[in-house]
Amino acid sequence: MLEIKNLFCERDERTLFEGLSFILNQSEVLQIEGQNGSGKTTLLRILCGLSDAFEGEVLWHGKNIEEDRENFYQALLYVGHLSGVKGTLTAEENLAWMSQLDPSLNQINIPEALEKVGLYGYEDIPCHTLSAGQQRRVGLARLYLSSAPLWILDEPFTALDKKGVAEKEVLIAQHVQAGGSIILTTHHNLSIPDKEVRCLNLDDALT
Amino acid sequence: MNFFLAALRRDLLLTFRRRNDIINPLAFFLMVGILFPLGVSPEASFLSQLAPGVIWVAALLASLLSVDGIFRSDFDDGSLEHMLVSPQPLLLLVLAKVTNHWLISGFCLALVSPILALMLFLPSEGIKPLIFSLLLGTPTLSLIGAIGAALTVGLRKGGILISLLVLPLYIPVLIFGASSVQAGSIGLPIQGYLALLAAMLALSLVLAPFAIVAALKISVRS
Amino acid sequence: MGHFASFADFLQMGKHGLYVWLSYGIGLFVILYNILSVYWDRRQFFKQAKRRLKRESKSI
Amino acid sequence: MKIKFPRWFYRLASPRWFYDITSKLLPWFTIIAFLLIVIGTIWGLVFAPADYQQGNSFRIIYIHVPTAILAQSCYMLMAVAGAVGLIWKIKIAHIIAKSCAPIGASMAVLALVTGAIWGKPTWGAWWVWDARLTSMLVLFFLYVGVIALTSAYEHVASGDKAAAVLALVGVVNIPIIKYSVEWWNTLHQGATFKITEKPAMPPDMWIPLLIMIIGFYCFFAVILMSRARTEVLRRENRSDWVKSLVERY
Repeated sequence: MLEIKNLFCERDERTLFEGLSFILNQSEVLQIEGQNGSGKTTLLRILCGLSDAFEGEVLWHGKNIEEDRENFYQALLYVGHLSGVKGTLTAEENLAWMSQLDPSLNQINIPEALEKVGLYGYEDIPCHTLSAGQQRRVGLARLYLSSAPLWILDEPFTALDKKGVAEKEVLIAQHVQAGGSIILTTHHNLSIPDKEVRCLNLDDALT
Repeated sequence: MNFFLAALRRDLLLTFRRRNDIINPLAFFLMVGILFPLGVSPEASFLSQLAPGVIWVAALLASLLSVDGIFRSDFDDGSLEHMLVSPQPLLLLVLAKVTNHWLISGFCLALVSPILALMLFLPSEGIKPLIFSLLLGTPTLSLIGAIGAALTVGLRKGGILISLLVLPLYIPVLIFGASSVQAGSIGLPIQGYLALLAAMLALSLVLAPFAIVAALKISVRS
Repeated sequence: MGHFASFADFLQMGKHGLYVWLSYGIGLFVILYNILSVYWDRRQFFKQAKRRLKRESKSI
Repeated sequence: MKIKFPRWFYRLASPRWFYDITSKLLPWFTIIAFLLIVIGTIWGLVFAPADYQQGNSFRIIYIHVPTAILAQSCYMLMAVAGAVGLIWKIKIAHIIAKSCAPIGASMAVLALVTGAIWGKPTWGAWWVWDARLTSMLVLFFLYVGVIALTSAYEHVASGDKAAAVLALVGVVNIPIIKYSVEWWNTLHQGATFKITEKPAMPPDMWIPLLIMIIGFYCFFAVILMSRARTEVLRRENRSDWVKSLVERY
């Protein structure tokens, strides 16, 4: 599905990775590992087309993601460091807008998704009154709405408690079972039920 | 089209939740206009000559003042990233944002401009040209300003830089806008000026969104 | 001497000596500035690059 | 956007090739620029006849006009180079665009200052809102904007692209600005006689002007190439050929 060819990237005169190639298949979970500053976030941003400071190619179903922009983004759900949650909008309004932006999010399930991330009863409160962790969870509620086959998640488990993490792991397992694939970074030890997690260590990618 | 409306609705909602965004440009517009009689001369005949230019300059500055905010908060909280990884056409999204900016700056300014016109003794024949020229000219200002905003949104000191980038490009609009009011207030026909303002609006409407999208991509990807 | 009767005439340029010579002087200044800025820029690059090479060879 | 270019085109895009070819070209351009400017200056200052209306102050034309033309064409070049860089992702085009900006700005300043100095004996004031001077002033601000934007970006590649977009926007606007300023000018002051528009100059006047224009273009080429060369070195400073160059310096 997602194919990375010969990726080269340097930042601040430091080579982050060189000749990096891999293929992400259907029903696969790929965890990107590496020390702080090893370029995990940069790599994820490149894969999403949010960075062009690289050489090489990112292909989605054999087509360059720049050229096949619409199809690729239709299939992509990206959760980055920044939640994209507006403080002046309520949780419900935020998610409604996100589902306008990304038609693969199912708008009907918004109340249900908010309940699942533990924000039941907070639907119509402006998000700036929520705590940072709660705001992040508003963004994560997208995972419950999404039917996109490819998830790219950057540190999705920060600001989650143990129970929350376990729930997300179940969610990831379901997504993979349904034929989706996931690339993620996390400091957390992943344990996905019935699924082996492939790892890619960026510290090794440097030769 | 549906998406354009949805995006516009969201932006309007955001603006109305923070009323300052609407009031600030208007207050600024009136304040700048008031500074002139205080700073130069309160004499009616003199002010009425100055009025077209002063009102237009004040409107231009008020529009510029708020243009930096078009993308800033979306950039800071990550909404802009969401927009870039969305399959929806960015051009429509950008147009919605510019429309929102115009509604809270140019459109409102045109509506309150008669107040300033009265205070600066603009001849009453000039008021209609003033409103029309502002309505036709300020969307161009918003479009050009949005290019500057998109180019500087990723920079920490973008706010100061943006006026340097954008003001030279505002000059034609200022010239034709102020001239139309001047012509109108001495009873000359103004259709020609308005046609030129409309032509500039058409041109910027066609070209500016592409520049804005390109600039936003550069800003987010850097 | 060309258009002028004498060297003093030439310096005077009718009544416009000040303006003409000021223009040419500033013109010369801008030209020299352009040349020198290229030179300074280049020298600065080599200085920095040298220092960098030294630093890198030490650290290895 | 995928166009196949002949091979030489891609070689042109290689910074090292640019560095090598310009080191061969530079001496020639330097000599020609020097000769032309010296000849043009002497001809213009000494041998050209004085203007029957403006007298000797007319000789300022030999700096004013070449720099004004250069300031404008430099902006065009910057925008075209920026567009090439944006579309085909050619590094050297961005380098050239970046090197254009300060030269163009200095030329605009020179045109403005000489215009103002020329204005004093002609109009009796150092500054007149003449259409040409005004649009040159705007052009100068456009340059300042491009320079400021490029340097505001910490990430070089993004700064290049942002500056290219701004230069392109400016290039669309320049004719509009020029036209509107001219129009505004005729609206506000009666037909004054223009600084540079002269009915049929005698050859003794325009030949040195032509020489100066060509000379300034060559000078521009020299400075542009030299600036771009340093920029190439700065950006390729990790490559072996630059390292060996530095060691030999």
